Amino acid sequence: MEPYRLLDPEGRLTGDLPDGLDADRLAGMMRLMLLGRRLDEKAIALQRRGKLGTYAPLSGQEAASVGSSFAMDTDVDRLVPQYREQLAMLHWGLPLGTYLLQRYGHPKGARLPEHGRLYPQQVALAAHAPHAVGLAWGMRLRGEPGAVICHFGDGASSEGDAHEAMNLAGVTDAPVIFVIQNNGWAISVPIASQTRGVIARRAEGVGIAGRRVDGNDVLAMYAATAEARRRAVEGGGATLIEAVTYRLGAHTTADDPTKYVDAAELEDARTRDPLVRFRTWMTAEGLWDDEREQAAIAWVDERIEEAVVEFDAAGPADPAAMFEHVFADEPPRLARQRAEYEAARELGS
Amino acid sequence: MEPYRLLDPEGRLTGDLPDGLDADRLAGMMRLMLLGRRLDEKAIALQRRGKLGTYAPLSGQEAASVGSSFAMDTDVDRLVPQYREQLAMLHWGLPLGTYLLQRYGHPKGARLPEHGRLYPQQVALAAHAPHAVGLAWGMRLRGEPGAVICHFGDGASSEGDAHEAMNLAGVTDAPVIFVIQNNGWAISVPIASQTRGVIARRAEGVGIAGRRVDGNDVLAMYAATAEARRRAVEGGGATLIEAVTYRLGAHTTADDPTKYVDAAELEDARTRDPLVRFRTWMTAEGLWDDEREQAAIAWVDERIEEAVVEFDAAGPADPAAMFEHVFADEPPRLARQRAEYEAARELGS
Amino acid sequence: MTTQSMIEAIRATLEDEMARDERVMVLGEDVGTQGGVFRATEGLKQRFGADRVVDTPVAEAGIIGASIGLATAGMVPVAELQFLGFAHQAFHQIGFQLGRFRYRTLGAFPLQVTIRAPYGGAVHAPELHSDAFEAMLANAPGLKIVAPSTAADARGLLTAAIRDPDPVIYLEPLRGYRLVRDDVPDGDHLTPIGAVRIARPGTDVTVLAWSFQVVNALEAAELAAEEGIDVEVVDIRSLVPLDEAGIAASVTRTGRCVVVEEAPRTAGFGAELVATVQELCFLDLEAPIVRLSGWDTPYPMPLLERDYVPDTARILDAVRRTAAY
Amino acid sequence: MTTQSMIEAIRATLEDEMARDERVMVLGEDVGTQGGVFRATEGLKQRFGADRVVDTPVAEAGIIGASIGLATAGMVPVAELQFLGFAHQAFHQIGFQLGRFRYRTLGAFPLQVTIRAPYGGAVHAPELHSDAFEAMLANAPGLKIVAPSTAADARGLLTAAIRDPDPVIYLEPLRGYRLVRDDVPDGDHLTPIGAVRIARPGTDVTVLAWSFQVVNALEAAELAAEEGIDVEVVDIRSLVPLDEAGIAASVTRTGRCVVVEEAPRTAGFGAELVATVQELCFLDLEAPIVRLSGWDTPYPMPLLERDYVPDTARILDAVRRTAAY
Ligand SMILES: Cc1ncc(C[n+]2csc(CCOP(=O)(O)OP(=O)(O)O)c2C)c(N)n1
Ligand SMILES: Cc1ncc(C[n+]2csc(CCOP(=O)(O)OP(=O)(O)O)c2C)c(N)n1
Ligand SMILES: [Mg+2]
Ligand SMILES: [Mg+2]
Repeated sequence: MEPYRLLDPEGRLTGDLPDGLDADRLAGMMRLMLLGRRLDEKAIALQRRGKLGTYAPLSGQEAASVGSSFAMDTDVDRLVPQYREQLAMLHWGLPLGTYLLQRYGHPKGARLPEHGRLYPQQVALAAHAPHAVGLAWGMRLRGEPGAVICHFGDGASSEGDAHEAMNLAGVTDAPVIFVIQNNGWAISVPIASQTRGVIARRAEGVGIAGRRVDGNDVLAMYAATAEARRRAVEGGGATLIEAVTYRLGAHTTADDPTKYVDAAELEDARTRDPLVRFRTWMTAEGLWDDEREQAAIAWVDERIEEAVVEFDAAGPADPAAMFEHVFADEPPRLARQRAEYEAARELGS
Repeated sequence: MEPYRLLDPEGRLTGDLPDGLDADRLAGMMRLMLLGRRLDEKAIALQRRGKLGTYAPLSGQEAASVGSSFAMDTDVDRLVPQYREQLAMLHWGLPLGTYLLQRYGHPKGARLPEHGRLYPQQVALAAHAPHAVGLAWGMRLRGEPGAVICHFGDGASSEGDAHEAMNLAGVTDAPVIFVIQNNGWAISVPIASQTRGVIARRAEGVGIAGRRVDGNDVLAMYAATAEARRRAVEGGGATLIEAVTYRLGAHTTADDPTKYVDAAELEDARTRDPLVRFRTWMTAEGLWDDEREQAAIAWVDERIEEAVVEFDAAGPADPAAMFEHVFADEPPRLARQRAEYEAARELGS
Repeated sequence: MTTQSMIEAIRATLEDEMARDERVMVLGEDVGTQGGVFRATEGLKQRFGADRVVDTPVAEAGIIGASIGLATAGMVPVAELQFLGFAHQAFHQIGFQLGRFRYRTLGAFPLQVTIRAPYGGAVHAPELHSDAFEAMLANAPGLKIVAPSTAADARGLLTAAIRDPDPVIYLEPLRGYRLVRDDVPDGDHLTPIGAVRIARPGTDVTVLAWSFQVVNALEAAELAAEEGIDVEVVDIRSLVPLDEAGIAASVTRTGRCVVVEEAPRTAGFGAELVATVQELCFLDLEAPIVRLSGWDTPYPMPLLERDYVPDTARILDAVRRTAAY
Repeated sequence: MTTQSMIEAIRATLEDEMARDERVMVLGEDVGTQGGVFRATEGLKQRFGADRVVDTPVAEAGIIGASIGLATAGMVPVAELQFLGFAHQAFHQIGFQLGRFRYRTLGAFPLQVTIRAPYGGAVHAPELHSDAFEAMLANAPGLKIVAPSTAADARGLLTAAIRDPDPVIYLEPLRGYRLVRDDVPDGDHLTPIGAVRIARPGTDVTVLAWSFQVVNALEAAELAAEEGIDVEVVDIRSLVPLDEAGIAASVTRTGRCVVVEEAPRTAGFGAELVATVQELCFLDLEAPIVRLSGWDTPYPMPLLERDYVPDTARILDAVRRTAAY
C-alpha cells in the first residue's frame, strides 16, 4: 500500500499545496521541526549530566508530529499523546520547562496547561487510545466543537486497547484521529516482527477511514490530518492515519540501538530526513533561506535556554505533593498515613 | 464483501463439490447437524426441568460448526472452542453426557477426552484466541503435524485478545484457523452496534489470510476451512474465516430474544436455515431421503437418550473435587483449608 | 418509603440520576434495548435515548477507557461490567488509568465515573461470573469501592457514587438482587461513602461483612442469639475508603472479631480487615480474629459452590469458636 | 561458588535451563536481539536461535495467552513482562486463565509456565515501572509467586520455577539487579518454592520482607543491633505458597513482628502476612504487628519515590517502636 505523499524525497511538490498553509504557518512548522531536532540534542546532554530521567528522542518523526498537529485547531481540538510527542504537546501549549521537569521526575512536571485540551503523556502503550475515543465521543454528545487527535506507535498498535478503541470509535462516530507513528521500531523490535499486516488497513476491519501516509512528508501529514479532521467535525467519524516514518535515534537515552539497528538501514533512512526534505522545498519556493534558518535556530535555542532556566528554578520536589490529589477529599486512612510519613521524616532528618 | 458460497439459498451447488466429501461423510455432516438441532430442543427441556444451568442453543449455526469441523483432521488437529460449539466438541470426541454434566455444573462435566486435542470450553470471550495461537505455534516448534481451529463470536471479535491473537498468529506463522461465527448478535447487541467494519477484513490488517464465507452453507464452510488447513499445515500460516450466519434461538436459556429481535428479521433468517439448504441439495443428489432422515433422527435421539442416562447416573458432586488440581502438589495452607472445610462440613451435617 | 428489591432500587436510582443530571449516561454490554442481563437498566434507553444509554461492543477495556474520556469531556458515565469477573479484561484501565488520572494531572482531570458490576456466588453461575475480586481493586489506589447489602443502601450508595467527583466501583450482589427487599427512603437518599453500618448491634462478637455475606451474618447472629451469643454485625459497605474508626469502635467493645468474605483467602480483602483490626484494637482483642472466605482454589463447578462460599453455618461455627476462646 | 549479581544469575540460569531442556523457550518484548532491556536474556538468541528466543509484538495478553497454548503443546515457556506494571494488560490471562487451566481440566492441562517480571521502586523510573503489585496476583488462585532477594536465590528459585509443573510468577527487583551480588552455588541449584529463608537470625523482633526490602531490612537490623535490638529478618521468598510454619516459628520466638512491603498499604500482601501471623501466633504476640508499605496513593513522581518506598530508616523506626511496646 503506497503511502500518500505530497513532497517527493527530493523535496519537490507533487500535488497541490494543502489549504490553510500560508508562508507564516509553513515557517512555523519549520521552526517547530527544528526545535524538535535541537531539543533532542539538548535533552540528551541534560540527561547525560543527570538532569533528566530518560528522554525519548523524536528525531526523524518531526514531520509526522508537526504536520498532524498543525492540521488541528488547538483552540478547540484536544491532544491525547503518547511519549515521544513532545512537539505536539508543545504545540498544544505545554511549557517546555514543564516538559523537562516531567522528564526529570519532578512533581511540577505534571502540570498541564489551564485550557484542559492537553491530556497527560501516557506511559502504558495504547492505554490512552480508548480515552481519546471517549473524549471525542463525549465532545460530540456535549455538542462541543472540535476533534481529538491521538498518537501512538507501531508497537502500541499491537495492544488490544488499540483495537478496542478503534472499533469503538467506529460505532460511536467519535470525531477522533489516530495517528500511528510507524517508525520502524518498538524499542529493538522491527516492524516486520511486530506485524505482518498493513496497519492502515486495520481501519477497514473496524469501519473507520484509513490512510497510509509518508510520515516524513510534513505536507502530506498535514493534508491527510486536515482531511480527517474535516470529516470528524462534520460527523463523518474517525480516521486512522499510519505515518510511515523512521526513528533516527535511540528508543530512549537508556537504549543502545547499535545493538540491533543495521548501520546501512539507518544510513538509508537518513537520506529521507523529513527536515531536509521540507527545507529543500521551502527554500526552492523562496519561503526559507539561511537567514531565516539562523533566526529560527536562535529562536529555538532561546526557547530551550529559557526552559532550562525555568527548569533549574523549580527547586526541590515538595514531598507533600505525594499525598495530594488522590481523591477530592482526603480519607481518614490516608490522613493517618500522611501523619505516619511526617513522623518518620522528622525522625530521618 | 460478498461471502463465499457453494450452495445457493435454494440448495443448488454453484461450484465444485470440495474434495474429501464422499457420501458417507456428507451423511455424517447431515447427522451432526441434525443432532445439533435436536440437542437444542432436548437441552432446553432439561433446563426447564432444572437439570441444566444455562444452555446456549446453536440452532442456525449448524453449518458453520459442522462444516469447519469436518474439514479438520481430529486425529491430529486441535479444537479450542468458545461456548456454543457443542457440535465441534462432540466431533472431537467429547461424550455428550459429559457435555450435559458440564452445563449442569457438575465437576465430572470438566473431564476432557484422553487424547488431549480438545481444549476446555472458554467462559471469557476471546480469551482462548491467544491460547490457540500458542498451541499452534508450539505444534510447529515441536514438529507436530496438524493445525488448530478456534471458534469465537462476532461479539468476542471486539475484544483486545482477538486482535492480539490474530496479530501474533501472523508473526509466528502459527498453523491456526480462527472461525468467527458472525451470528448477528452478541446477546442483545446486533452486529451493526458491534462494529462498523467487515470482520474478515481484519486479516489484512494483521497479515493473515482472510475469507468471508456464507456460514449457512456447510459446503462452503468445509471448503474454506479445508483450504485454510492446507495452508496452515504447509507452513503458510493462519487464516481468519468469518462465517456469516444467524442465531435462530435465544442467546441462552436465560435470555428472552423477543425483547430485542425483530420478528420479521428472524422470519427472514429462518428462510436461510442451513439444515434445510443442505438437505435440499443432499436430497436432489440422491444422497438423502426420508428413510435416511428417519434413521438419522433415530440415531440422534438414541445418542441423546444415552447421554441423558449417563447424565442421570453421574451421582451427586463430590465436594472433595473442590480442592483437587489446584497445583500438582497441595501446599500446606490449602491442606489446612481442606481440614477447615471438612470440620465445618461435619458440623453442618 | 418504598419496599424494593435491590435490583429495583438500582434501576430506580439510575433513572432518577439520569433525570436529575443530563450529563449522566449509562454504557455497557446489553444495557440498552435489553435493559441489562439483570434488568438494572430496563426502560432507560426508551426514556433517555440511545445517546445516553449505550450498547457497547464487547470490549471491557474499551468501555472503561472510553468512560475515562467521556468524563474528561464533561459527561458522567455509569459503566456496567456485565460481571465483575470480566473487569479483568479492563484491569489496566480500572486500576491504573481510572484510579490515577486525578493524581497524574495534579487534580486537573478528576474522573466522575461509576462502574457497576454484579458479583458473588451461590447463584449457580460458572466461575468468573461468581468470583469475588474486591481485594485486587482495593489495592489499586485512587478508586473508591462500595458494596451495599440492602436495597436502601443500594440506592444511597449508588446515588453517592454517581455524584462523587471520583471514580467509584459499585459492586452488586447477584444473590441479593431479588432476594433482598427492604424499605428505601423516598426522595434524594445518599449513603455516605466511607462509613460502616451497624446492621445488628451486639456485645459479644463482631462480624465484619459486606454485600450478600451481611445477610448470612445476620442469619447466623439470630441463631447465635438463641445460644446466648450476642453478635454485632458490621456492614462494611465501603471497602475504600475504609471506616477504620467505625470498625475499631465495634471490636473494641466486643473484643472478638470474625471477618467474612467470598474471595480466596490469600490476600483477600479480609486480610486487610484483620490487619486493620489488630493494629487498632490490639489490646482489646480477647481471641484471634477468624477469617472466613472462599478457599484458595479457583471457583469450583456450580454444584460445589455451596461448599465454597461461606454460609450461615460456617459463620455460626466461627462465632461460637470465637466467643468460646 | 561464583560471585554474581542478580541479573547475571538470572541470565546464567536461563541459559543453563535452555541448554538442559530443549523445550524451554523465552518470549517477550525485546528479549531477542537486544537481550532484554535489562540484559537478562543477552546472548540467548545467538546461542539458541530465533525459534526459542522470541521477540514478540507489544501485546502482553497475547504473550501470556500464547504461553498457555505453548505449554499445552509441550513447550516450557519463560515469558518476560518488561515491567510488572504491564502485567495488568494481561491480568485476565494471568489470573484467570494461566492459574486455572489445571483446575478447569481436572489436571489434564497443567501449565509449566514461568513469567519473569522486574518491579520495585527507588530506581527513578516512572509509575507502572516501579509499583509493587504482588497482592493482586496472590489473590488469584493457582499461581505460585516467588521474589528472590539474593543472587543465589535468583538462581535457585528461577531454576525451580522453570521446572515446576505449575505456573510461577518470578518477580525480579529492579533495584537489586546489579546492586545485589553474592555467591551462587555451582551446578544444579534449586531453592524450594514455599520455604522462607532466615536472612538473619535474631531474638527480639521479626521483620518479614521479600525482594529488595530484605536488603533494607538487613541494613536496619545491623543498625538496631547497635542499639541492642536483635532483629530476625525472614525473607519470605515465596508469597504463594506461603511458608506459614516458617513464619510462625520466627514470630513465636520473638513475639514481635514488622512487615515490610512496597505496595500501597490497603489490601497489600503485607495484610495477608499480618492476618496469618495474628492467626498462628495470637498468644505469642507482645506488640501489634506493624505494617510498613508504600502509601495509599498512586506511585509518585520519581523525585519523591524515596519518600514513598520504605527504607532503612523507616524499618529501623518500626523495629524500635515494636521492641519498646
Ligand atoms: C503496556 C506497555 N507495555 C510495554 C511497555 C514498555 N515499552 C515502552 S516503549 C515500548 C516500545 C513502543 O514502541 P512503539 O509503540 O512503536 O513506540 P515508539 O517507541 O517507537 O515511539 C515498550 C514495549 C509499555 N510502556 N506499556
Ligand atoms: C470477557 C467477557 N465479557 C463479557 C462476557 C459476557 N458475555 C457472555 S456471551 C456474550 C456475548 C457474546 O457474543 P458473541 O461473541 O457474538 O457470541 P455468541 O453468543 O453470539 O455466540 C457476553 C457479552 C463474557 N463471557 N466474557
Ligand atoms: Mg515505533
Ligand atoms: Mg454472536
